[in-house]
Amino acid sequence: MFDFEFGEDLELIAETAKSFATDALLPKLREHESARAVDATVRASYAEMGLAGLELPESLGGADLGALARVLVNEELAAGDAGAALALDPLGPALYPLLEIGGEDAVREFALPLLETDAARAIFVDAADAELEVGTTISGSVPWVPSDRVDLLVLLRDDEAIVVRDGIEIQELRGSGMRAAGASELTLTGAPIAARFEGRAEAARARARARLYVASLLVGVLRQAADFSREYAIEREAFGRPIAHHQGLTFLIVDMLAAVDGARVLLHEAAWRLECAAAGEPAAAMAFAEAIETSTFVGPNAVQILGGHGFMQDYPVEKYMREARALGLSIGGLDAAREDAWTALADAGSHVQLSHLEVAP
Amino acid sequence: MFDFEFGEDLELIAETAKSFATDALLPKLREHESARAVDATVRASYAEMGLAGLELPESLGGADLGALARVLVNEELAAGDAGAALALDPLGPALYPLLEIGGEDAVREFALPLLETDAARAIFVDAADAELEVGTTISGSVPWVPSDRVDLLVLLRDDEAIVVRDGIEIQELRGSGMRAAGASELTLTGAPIAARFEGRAEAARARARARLYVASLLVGVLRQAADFSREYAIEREAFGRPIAHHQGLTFLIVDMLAAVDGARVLLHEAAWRLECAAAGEPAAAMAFAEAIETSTFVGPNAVQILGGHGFMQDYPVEKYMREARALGLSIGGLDAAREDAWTALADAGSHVQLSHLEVAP
Amino acid sequence: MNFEIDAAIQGPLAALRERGRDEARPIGLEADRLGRPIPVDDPYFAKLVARGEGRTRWRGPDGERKARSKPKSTGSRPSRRTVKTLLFVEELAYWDRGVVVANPGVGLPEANVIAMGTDEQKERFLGPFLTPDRPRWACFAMTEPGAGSDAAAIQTAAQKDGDHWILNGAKCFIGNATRSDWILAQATVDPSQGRDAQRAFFIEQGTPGLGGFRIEKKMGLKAYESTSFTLQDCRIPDANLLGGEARYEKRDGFKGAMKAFNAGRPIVAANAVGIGRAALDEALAFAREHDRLADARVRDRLERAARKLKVARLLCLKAGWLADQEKSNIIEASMSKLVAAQVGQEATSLGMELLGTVGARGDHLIEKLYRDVKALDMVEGTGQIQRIIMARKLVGLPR
Amino acid sequence: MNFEIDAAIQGPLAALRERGRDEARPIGLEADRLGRPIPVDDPYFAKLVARGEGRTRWRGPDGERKARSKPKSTGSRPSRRTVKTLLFVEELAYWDRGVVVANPGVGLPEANVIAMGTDEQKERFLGPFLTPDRPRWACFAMTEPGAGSDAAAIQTAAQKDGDHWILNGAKCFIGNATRSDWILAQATVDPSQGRDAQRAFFIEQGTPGLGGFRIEKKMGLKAYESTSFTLQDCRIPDANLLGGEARYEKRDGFKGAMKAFNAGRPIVAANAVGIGRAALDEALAFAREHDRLADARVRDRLERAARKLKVARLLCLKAGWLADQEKSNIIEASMSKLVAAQVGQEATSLGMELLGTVGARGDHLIEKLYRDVKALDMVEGTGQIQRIIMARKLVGLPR
Repeated sequence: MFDFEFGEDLELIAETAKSFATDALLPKLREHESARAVDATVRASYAEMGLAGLELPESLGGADLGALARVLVNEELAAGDAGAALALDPLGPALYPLLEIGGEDAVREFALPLLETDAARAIFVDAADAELEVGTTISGSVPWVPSDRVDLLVLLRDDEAIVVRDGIEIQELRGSGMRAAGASELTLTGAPIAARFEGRAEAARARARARLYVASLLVGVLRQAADFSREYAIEREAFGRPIAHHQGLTFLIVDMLAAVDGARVLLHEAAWRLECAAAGEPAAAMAFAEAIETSTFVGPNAVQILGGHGFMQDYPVEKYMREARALGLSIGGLDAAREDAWTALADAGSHVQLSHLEVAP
Repeated sequence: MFDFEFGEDLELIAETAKSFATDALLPKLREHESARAVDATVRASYAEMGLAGLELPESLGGADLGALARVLVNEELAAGDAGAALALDPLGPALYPLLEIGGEDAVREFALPLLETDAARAIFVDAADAELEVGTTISGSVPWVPSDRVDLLVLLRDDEAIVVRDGIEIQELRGSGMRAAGASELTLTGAPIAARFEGRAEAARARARARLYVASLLVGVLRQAADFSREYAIEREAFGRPIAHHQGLTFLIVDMLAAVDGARVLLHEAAWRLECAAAGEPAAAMAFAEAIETSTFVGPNAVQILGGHGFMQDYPVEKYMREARALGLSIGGLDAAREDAWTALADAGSHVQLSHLEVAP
Repeated sequence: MNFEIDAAIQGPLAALRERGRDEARPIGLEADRLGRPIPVDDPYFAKLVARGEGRTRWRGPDGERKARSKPKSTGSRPSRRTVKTLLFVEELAYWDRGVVVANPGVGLPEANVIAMGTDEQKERFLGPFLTPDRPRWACFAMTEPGAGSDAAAIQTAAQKDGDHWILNGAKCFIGNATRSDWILAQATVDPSQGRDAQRAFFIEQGTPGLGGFRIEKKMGLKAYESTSFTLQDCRIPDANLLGGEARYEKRDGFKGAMKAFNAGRPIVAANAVGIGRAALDEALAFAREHDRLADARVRDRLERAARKLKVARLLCLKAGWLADQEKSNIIEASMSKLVAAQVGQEATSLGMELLGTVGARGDHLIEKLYRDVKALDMVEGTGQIQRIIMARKLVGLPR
Repeated sequence: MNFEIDAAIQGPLAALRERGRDEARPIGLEADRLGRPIPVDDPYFAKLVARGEGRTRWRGPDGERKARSKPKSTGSRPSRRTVKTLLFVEELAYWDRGVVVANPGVGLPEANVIAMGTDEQKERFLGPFLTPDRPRWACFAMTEPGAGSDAAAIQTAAQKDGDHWILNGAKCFIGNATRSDWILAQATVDPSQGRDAQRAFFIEQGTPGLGGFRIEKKMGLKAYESTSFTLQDCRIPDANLLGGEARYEKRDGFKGAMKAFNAGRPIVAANAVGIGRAALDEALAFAREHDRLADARVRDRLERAARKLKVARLLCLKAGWLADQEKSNIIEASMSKLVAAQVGQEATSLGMELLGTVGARGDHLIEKLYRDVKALDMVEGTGQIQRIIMARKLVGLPR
């Protein structure tokens, strides 16, 4: 029966991630952004937390914590700096196709070595985001990945995952956000396929987990954007009182916070579902869609609340606005997420008395 | 060059329609609604205004005023009562397929006789709103027309207009709005075709005029809904001042008025374009789409501003909310309008420096 | 973390579903079509009472009080009472919100009377609802024509006169008022004193001065009567002051009303979600029947309605879960109400858009739901009021 | 009623289009890429000046004043000056809003100086802009770190000291400040007196006490410099008080600033429409190149952006047309600004959505426009302020 508490273990992990984000990431936000990398000492202190193996099975030396833990950690890290969150995670969503389709052996072969390599990055690419021709080798381009290096590329298609290690040319980009993680265009010219794992249902599950990964970063950014602008509006006075107390702005702030809470609860439910129940895939797609829609409302309005100051890089909200928008563009973006979310309804029975919102299936 | 004034003639006609709406329609709003008809004295005083032939060519004894006049008159009448506006117009949008595709002869044969018949109603049906099979006769049903009688049915298809006079079975409905005009389902069983006029471009133009006809009723309702709730909010006090001065509500009211003004200016531009310039068809589709989208914002919020009172039939806003929604459902509704509006963009050149918003083509 | 509905609740939910489909929805549609409340003597009400519905939660003067025992004091794991209630309410509203309000029973004032009433008052006013001999109603009368959202501004005057009170004023939007055995009416001993000066009085049907009943014509939710009435020099004995004067001397006056407001917000939210879900299911069925599911615009409309309803539902259940945990849910309760009323409205509006001219006929369930759902953005405080309540906590908005 | 653009304007518009495409856009993109304002000595500026741009509208001490003659007084048909300006501004913004602001010229303060300046001030401060020998700038400094929307709350103090004024305070978000020959700065002789106590002063570059220049890092519009600076015991001669003291004794003080605000709103709106149109055209081109036009969702996105931009454009032109008719345009000017800033933002956001990960690269024009356009919901009053201005007229909101 319903329980909205995460439980002590997860709360503790989230708390740890939050402290790290607040103490180590937030203060160096702009520094990491312009360096296109996370400072070595910060990297070291992150490594100590042992979050890299968060979702790895115990048999592979991981903590075997699932989607809920990842979602909570990502949300907290991204509230500090979404770019740094990406930069610090050597595997990122690239883990999912390996684990879900390839299984433990695939993870052992391709992912584990990266955990031993300093600043290594496995890169997840959804086929919807790339223009690649797949034959015995792969050619084509990936317009953007949030990284300046690619130790491993995992391409997720509708029914398979393809692993590429060599033959990837990297062209640096400025990136519209998450610059702490870097930004590049990838060009593959006859790149050899290191491995290929097939499975349609498994691919859908991997995509769902990738969506939750990105959605949780997005929700973290949005939560932080809403909170930052709320606090600013309480501090800042105009016409004789805090701007947050002018009802026009009050309502906007409240609506933003409600929108973020709505996106969050959908995210948490989807993570729970993916981990513990059925129909996690459409739930994850829905959570991603909701986070994206929320981002177009919350991102620009966080800037708006700060007025002219919001437009300046002295404050972080302009960064939140950019990154909230950019995070919603991958894995096929809003349209693909809505299409996948739709399947939950399409598959529902034709009897109208069956609720298609049944919380339990 | 730009001129946002309607000119003296049109202003005078609009003023006349406004006075009639305010003096004759508004006070009998509920009376006409429950009678499913407009009171005979009101009908008589409307007839005196001579608006029935507003758009008829002079050669047919009409005033030969075009789309702008119709739009202004409809807006004013609908601000009084959209249902009555429909009930009072014997031809309604059924005139357009006759005039645009059939030409003056068609109007003479089918439309003019209705002007001589008390309370006659020609009914326009867009093929998108009906389930009809057309062969040598017509069979099928039209789920809803805003009338309790059908003296003439004009069916508009993509490339032709079909006129039906006989073989129409009428089943009264409650109607979700515009009850002063009636509400019925039509069933045609091998109904004979009285005439058939072909022409694709002409059909598109007829549809555009029909869209403006309905859009102007819709804008009239929305303008009235916004104004009524604004005035209520100025009168009504809560927490020590007019509710309109609580900024949360102030902003809502202002946004509603801005939305209505936006829909209006698009409507007027489309009417001008249809009458005097090129590309009137997509402009009319766009104006209808904007009016529909505005209706989903303004209709329910007009009720909202009145709080519990808004839900009661002591005030007219619940009627506005119902009718604003119902008026946006015909001629294929929002989706068909957006699709047709889109063609203006689709046809634009591929050179990005050409603005697809050029006010003049 | 868990989002599952217990198997133990699935049974009762299924029963509600069956009765909703077979009884509530047809009766609600009929009342809507006829444009009048379900008559007092409708056999439907008698049937409900005959099978044990319409009874009070109060357990009687000698009854056990299990229902009111607090989970913490018994050391058991937290209750899920509110969560369950919300699920039931949602299911009931799915079939017909108006019929639910029309159903016999103590209704709105019940919580207040149980919490604040004297033993004598409970016995006198709730007693007849223990095993009612016939359909019986009661109602709570707060709203006034001049004070909607501003609960502190009510004007109905209560003047002490010996061992009686004299009530004068007017009430509106009061559910089931003409058919109620008694009306619990909020009045003030001093309008300038705001909430602290407010008192609630039991006014028995037939009390001289209680009159001017007018059943209001509504846009939707026609199955139950919303009524306005007046109080003209209406003499009420001391014994009918809810809780007795002693309670008010401790400045507890307004809390009765405020408590009802607080408990009610997630319930209103659940109602809005239920109506929205009904619209969604109908819209999906319509789209499927009419082969519209290949259209991306139709899919998007359905997906959006489903997603927003899911958000509202989860926010609503979270607010209820917090209440069950005995944690403050002020923000969450208002948030769920704010969001649910909006998305319920939006779901019905999207449904109308999908129906096209079928929606304009006025005989499709979605069209009724479109009219019904709007009320839920008004009752228990408009969306505007909910934002103010939240803002007090979230940005320290002064009262 | 007429919505046609005169043939007479098509020519100049085409010329702007050509220069925008060939010059402004590439320079704007470069500045954005490099993340710095266009340098003062960029040959682009010299080229503009060489071909006669960057000159003042003021006609010189002996010049004819045609530009300022009022249509009514000459009996001719109404002017279309504002409408034309809006069309030009929109076209310029289409290519690059930031570059337009960076361009040499008197810029923002020009209208104020022409309207309120003494003959001596015009000659001294506008004279060098008649036929400038090199790129010259001036700027208007109103905004302060502590007072954004609340123009009445500015704190920069002006204290009379013999035949001088002593200025102390801080300004921010001031365009072109470091490269300006002079800054027209708004200050107050008494912060408690609000707008009536405000004065504008010419501060010449190099005046002791004018310093602490800091070029601000912005999210977008990087082609021009936004600068903060401080005034520390900055001594300004009486002769540099805009209009001279006599004018302020008639309580005309703040009107200078207010006039600029009013005239500016439809212009800001036109800027937002121009940026939105650029995003729309780019998005359409992208969708066409990538064969996305068969997707209803893509079509809807483009249609919606186009429609909303058209609404904003017409509202904006209507506000300008009213001004040309010498009719009040307070509501319309604010409405156009409110709507245009929103729909411009929305158009760029929809464009980003359509681009997918191409938008995340940070090198696509639409991504730049997404960052650029947000500023337009801030300058000349946020959307919130526009609503308040409108509400004063529409619902009698007290000041």
